[in-house]
Amino acid sequence: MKEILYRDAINEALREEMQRDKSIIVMGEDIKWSIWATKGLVDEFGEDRVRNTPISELGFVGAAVGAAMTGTRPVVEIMFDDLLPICSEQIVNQAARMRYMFGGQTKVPLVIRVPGGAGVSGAGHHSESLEAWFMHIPGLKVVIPSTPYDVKGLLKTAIRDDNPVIFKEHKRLYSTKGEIPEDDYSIPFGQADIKKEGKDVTIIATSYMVLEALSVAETLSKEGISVEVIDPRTLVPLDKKTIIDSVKKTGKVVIVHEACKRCGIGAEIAAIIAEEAFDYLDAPIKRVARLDVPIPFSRPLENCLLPNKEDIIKAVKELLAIR
Amino acid sequence: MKEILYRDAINEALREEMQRDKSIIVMGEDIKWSIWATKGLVDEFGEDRVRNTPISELGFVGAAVGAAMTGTRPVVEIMFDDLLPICSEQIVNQAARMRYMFGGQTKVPLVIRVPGGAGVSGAGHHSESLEAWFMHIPGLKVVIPSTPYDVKGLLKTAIRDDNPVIFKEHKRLYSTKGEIPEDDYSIPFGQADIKKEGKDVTIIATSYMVLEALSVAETLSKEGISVEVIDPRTLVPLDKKTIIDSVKKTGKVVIVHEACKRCGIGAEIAAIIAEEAFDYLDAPIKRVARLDVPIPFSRPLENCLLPNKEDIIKAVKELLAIR
Amino acid sequence: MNLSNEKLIEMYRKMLEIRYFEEKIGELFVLGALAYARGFIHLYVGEEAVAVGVCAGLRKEDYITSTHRGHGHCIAKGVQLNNVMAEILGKQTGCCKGKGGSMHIADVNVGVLGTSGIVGAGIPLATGVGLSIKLKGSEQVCVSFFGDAASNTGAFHEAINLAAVWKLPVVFICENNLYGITVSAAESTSVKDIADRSKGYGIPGVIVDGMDVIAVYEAASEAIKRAREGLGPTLIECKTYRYRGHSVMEQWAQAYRKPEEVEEWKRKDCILKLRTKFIQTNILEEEKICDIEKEVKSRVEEASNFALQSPYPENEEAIKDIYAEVEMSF
Amino acid sequence: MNLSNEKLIEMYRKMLEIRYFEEKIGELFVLGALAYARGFIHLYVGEEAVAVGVCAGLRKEDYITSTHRGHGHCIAKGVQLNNVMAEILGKQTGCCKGKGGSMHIADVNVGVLGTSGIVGAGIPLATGVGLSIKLKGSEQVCVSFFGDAASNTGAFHEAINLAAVWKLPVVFICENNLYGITVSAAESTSVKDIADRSKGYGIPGVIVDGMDVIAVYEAASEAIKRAREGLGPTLIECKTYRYRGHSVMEQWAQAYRKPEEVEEWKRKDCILKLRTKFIQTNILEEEKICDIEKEVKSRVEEASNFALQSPYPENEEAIKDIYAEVEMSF
Ligand SMILES: Cc1ncc(C[n+]2csc(CCOP(=O)(O)OP(=O)(O)O)c2C)c(N)n1
Ligand SMILES: Cc1ncc(C[n+]2csc(CCOP(=O)(O)OP(=O)(O)O)c2C)c(N)n1
Ligand SMILES: [Mg+2]
Ligand SMILES: [Mg+2]
Repeated sequence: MKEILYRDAINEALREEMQRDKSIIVMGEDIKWSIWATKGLVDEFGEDRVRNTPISELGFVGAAVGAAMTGTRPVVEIMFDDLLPICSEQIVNQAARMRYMFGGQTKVPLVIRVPGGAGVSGAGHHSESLEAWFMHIPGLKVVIPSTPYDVKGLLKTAIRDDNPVIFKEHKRLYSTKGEIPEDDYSIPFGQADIKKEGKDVTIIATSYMVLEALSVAETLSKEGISVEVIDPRTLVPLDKKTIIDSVKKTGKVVIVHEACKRCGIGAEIAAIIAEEAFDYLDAPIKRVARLDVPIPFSRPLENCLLPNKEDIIKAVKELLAIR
Repeated sequence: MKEILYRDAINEALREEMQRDKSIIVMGEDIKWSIWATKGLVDEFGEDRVRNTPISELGFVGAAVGAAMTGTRPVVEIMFDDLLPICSEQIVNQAARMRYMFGGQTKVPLVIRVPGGAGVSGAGHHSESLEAWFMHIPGLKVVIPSTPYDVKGLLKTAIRDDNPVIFKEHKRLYSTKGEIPEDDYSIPFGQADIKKEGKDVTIIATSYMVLEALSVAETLSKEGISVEVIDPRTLVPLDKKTIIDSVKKTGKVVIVHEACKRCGIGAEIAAIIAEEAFDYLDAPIKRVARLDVPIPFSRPLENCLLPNKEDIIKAVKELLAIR
Repeated sequence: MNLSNEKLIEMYRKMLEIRYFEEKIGELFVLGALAYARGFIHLYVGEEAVAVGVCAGLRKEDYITSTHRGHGHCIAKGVQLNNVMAEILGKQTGCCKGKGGSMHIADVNVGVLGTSGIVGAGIPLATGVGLSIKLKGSEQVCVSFFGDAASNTGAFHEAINLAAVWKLPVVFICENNLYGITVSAAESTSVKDIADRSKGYGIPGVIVDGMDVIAVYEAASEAIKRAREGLGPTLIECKTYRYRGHSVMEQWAQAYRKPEEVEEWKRKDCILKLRTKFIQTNILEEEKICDIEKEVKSRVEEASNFALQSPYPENEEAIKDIYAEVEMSF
Repeated sequence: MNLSNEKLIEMYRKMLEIRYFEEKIGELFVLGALAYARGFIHLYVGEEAVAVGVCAGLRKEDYITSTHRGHGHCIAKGVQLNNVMAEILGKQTGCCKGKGGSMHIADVNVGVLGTSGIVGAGIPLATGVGLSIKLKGSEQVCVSFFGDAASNTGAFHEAINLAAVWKLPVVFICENNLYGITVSAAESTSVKDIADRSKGYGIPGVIVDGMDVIAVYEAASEAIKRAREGLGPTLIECKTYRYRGHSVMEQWAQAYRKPEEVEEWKRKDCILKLRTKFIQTNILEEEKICDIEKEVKSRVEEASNFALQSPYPENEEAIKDIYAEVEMSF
């Protein structure tokens, strides 16, 4: 095992996969001289395989789809979630549906990496989390890793997958550290990770909120409250079994994500539980998420909107107070 | 009262509002010579106020936002939901957030009408229902009327509202008939309509599925099952109270919509109930929705994916079998 | 250019195939045999010279991306009539098993990467196909067909700029038939000749008579050659016209254009033009031409019968082909 | 053109205001006083002549839409330094109460409809503002500023086409500073002179030296006049350069461009150029110029103090201004 930054784990996955398979290319805005996830790739793989694009998200994502249909395996970077609406036409109408519409004739091995998220004073145009949109669209897979280990292993799987994958990174995770194996590994889609076992309450959290949930779990353990923290890691496919098994054990669920609450991915998870594990629930399902408000620039205001540890603790305690 | 087609009710609302307020304009692709909702408007209001646009959904929706910020009240038609991704950048990043980002300096009185939906052999690019996307975005209002009465009354309210409104019509509703008053009326946002009272099970349905739910309610009443059918009519703002009151009465809920199940608006409604009315539930919350699959062209296949009366009946009966 | 008589006759045959095929679809629609298809079918009648002239310059391994008005492109590029017809009728024997329909016909074996229900969407795809070709270093090219109204989409602009910057082997074919549904080019497009938009991308822009299959062939062939030689994309605008309504729904009512205008264009008919040339230059005598016409007509009839008699897909098809099997290569 | 000395001096003062203002922001960032702002602040240093030259031709009731690099546009159009500075610092006294920050500065009272975090997004907005003006029949115009890289967005294409077709009173000002972040125009933009893209829209395209405030003023004034007279939009490309990094985060490391290139452009500095002219043509003597410089410097210092001393907004602001009160007019 070795310690690595989240962003360097992405870089390693890209590098190792590009070494393995020549049909993989990387493209996006300002990726050539980037000092982040795509750092140094152009030096190793050259300008043909590491391409800066014009500011044409619809055009170059569309081009990536066309390339993916014809033997190339593009890994595209979209700088932040707020730009996804610009290219969503090609993602939704083309990449996601093409194989189906054409009766299985084509495949679209395309990864769209998006380092999104709030909490960086990005204000109204650089703070979004739109994974719910893409979870709603059949034909896509949606991945949302919270640790260096997960991000490397899942990015490898995403790149090897023959379907379009929305790969949600988080700006605030880029400088977090974690252990990964020295050797090659990958993580299958559809396997949630129990980040911490517990028996009183289940917290289901994604992305940066996994870190917050784990910190809450530690705080609460000192008060004798045993929290289980589950990170679904992939939203499509979703590992319902791990989630439901945990509900069976605890009977109490708090779902935490940074995206807006209304119609967020927490809604889907809550609905699944209310539909498929109703009998095991002994309290309402709580969601802790961003208030349904745009993100303001001023940090004190932004802090008011994003879910935080106190909100999570409050939700857990409310559940425990029941019965 | 008079009988009117859904599409003519839209036409009446547009016409009456345009007569009332000169700042209202209508724009979209092929609306001038349309024989549907915008029929004849150009003759009455002229080419300045009834504008055909180029095939530039991003550009003309953006222009509508700019116009709305500066004293015009545009009502834009987007031909079907599948085109919303093309202009979603301007809807999401600009129209929805502008007022907030600018500290309340601006308002964006903009209506985006979208005659969407499946069941018309529109295949993979002309069949979508994307209301969930817009319900996820703070700053928008989302309206989804199922009857001629509702569509006219709600469109008037939408046009008079000073905020951006996504107004979801349905192609299959265009030729349905219903009664409306002769006189001017409007329907406030945030008031669900109990389309049929009942006491055994609550069906919450939207758009075309309201008709299916009502038909199911009638069928089941013959078997002695009393179904309450609620149409939220506006998703943002959502009338939680009417929904929860019904849950208190029946304890059993089936949510029905035509959009994909995963992360659809049914997820949000289920999550709200599981969070705020948990104690009144005596069975799992069922969702009846489209399978998470793109829409195929061939009608027999399309029929396999869309929710229908049998699916709804099955869900109701499963709930009643419980306990 | 050296167009052999055989090639010319082949092009004539293709144009006829498309013409009769489209007329057949129109008939079937009226008869109600397309009951399931509603209005989302757009006929190519009148514009045959464009698809045929362009595709005559392509090889089997070359690619095209197409539009909502794409039957002609598919036929010209070599998709079997039977499978196109069956697809439009939503049958299991269609090239996409009936899942695509008229607006989503693909046949990757002959390089047809799909008709499309989203105007403009095929243009970026073509740019990406060009990228694959360039990366592979093969000699293929990709042609993207689109309408005049599509040239007002952001997709057009972004995709052509990208293809130009990366010097990709793509040929952009704008079929300027003067209207997007009921909206005239004058009402929606700020420039008279769409070929002029090439100046914004530093690539050649060519205007060609889209009613003349030979002219189209020549212009396209030159652009295709440029593309194969690594000299980058070309924008070709073909001035053409659709004889019928925008879709099968709108066969007769066309309040937005004058009957005289339609008649004027019909006098320039591409099939008539080539037919007259055949006779005047003794390439083919009238009788032979009639034979061809009869033969093609019966091929189309056959395709129609094939499609009508084919079964609808089984229900289980509805949930197949959503995801490709994951192909782990380690 | 008839540019009075007073006007010229006023333009000089505005350029200085912007220059000093931006340098102050750079300083505050280094000092950590912008701790909250992270990297999303883009300085206009070097490009002042564009904002000032254009806005000098506008009236108070005219509108502008701006970009991520928009402080200069706001100041040139007349937003108070204090409120711009406070907004960038996220303070309650900012023009958007701190909710917008550098990338969302608006002041509708002087026609500033917002800087923007989405490249290209302001261009369609400007077209729409032009539509409102045309419908009202007023004499206003709307200017849209955007960068060279923004000219590769679909928004650019769709918005200019629409403005051209509808002959709207909009002036499109492209600030070609040769780069979009680290990507050179050569790497991303298929045409050397972005003004050439005007040919795709049938509107005038003008290239102007963006380091010469007088040249910018003249070109812009003509386009503004055209717009006011109902003759439709113009595309003006200003050749300019940013002296600093793309954002405050990237002040020094600029691997993608050579120091000599930067130095060469600095020799053409717009402020220096006007200053030299003042002295050479006896419009203003050196001493007077120094007085102005001192005065502006202290104005900027004042703004900085104002912003630093202003409070952050109260928490309850976080949930205000989401929806406008519904104004039922019946
Ligand atoms: C992006 C998009 N906008 C609108 C439509 C609806 N629509 C279908 S065809 C069409 C007109 C297309 O005109 P053109 O590109 O000139 O092709 P033509 O039909 O004339 O061959 C429109 C507006 C669509 N399918 N896609
Ligand atoms: C649509 C969009 N894509 C990407 C970005 C990220 N981004 C911010 S500024 C910028 C470069 C803009 O270049 P240009 O338009 O030339 O303006 P300049 O910064 O040179 O003034 C990019 C890519 C963005 N904000 N919006
Ligand atoms: Mg056309
Ligand atoms: Mg630039």
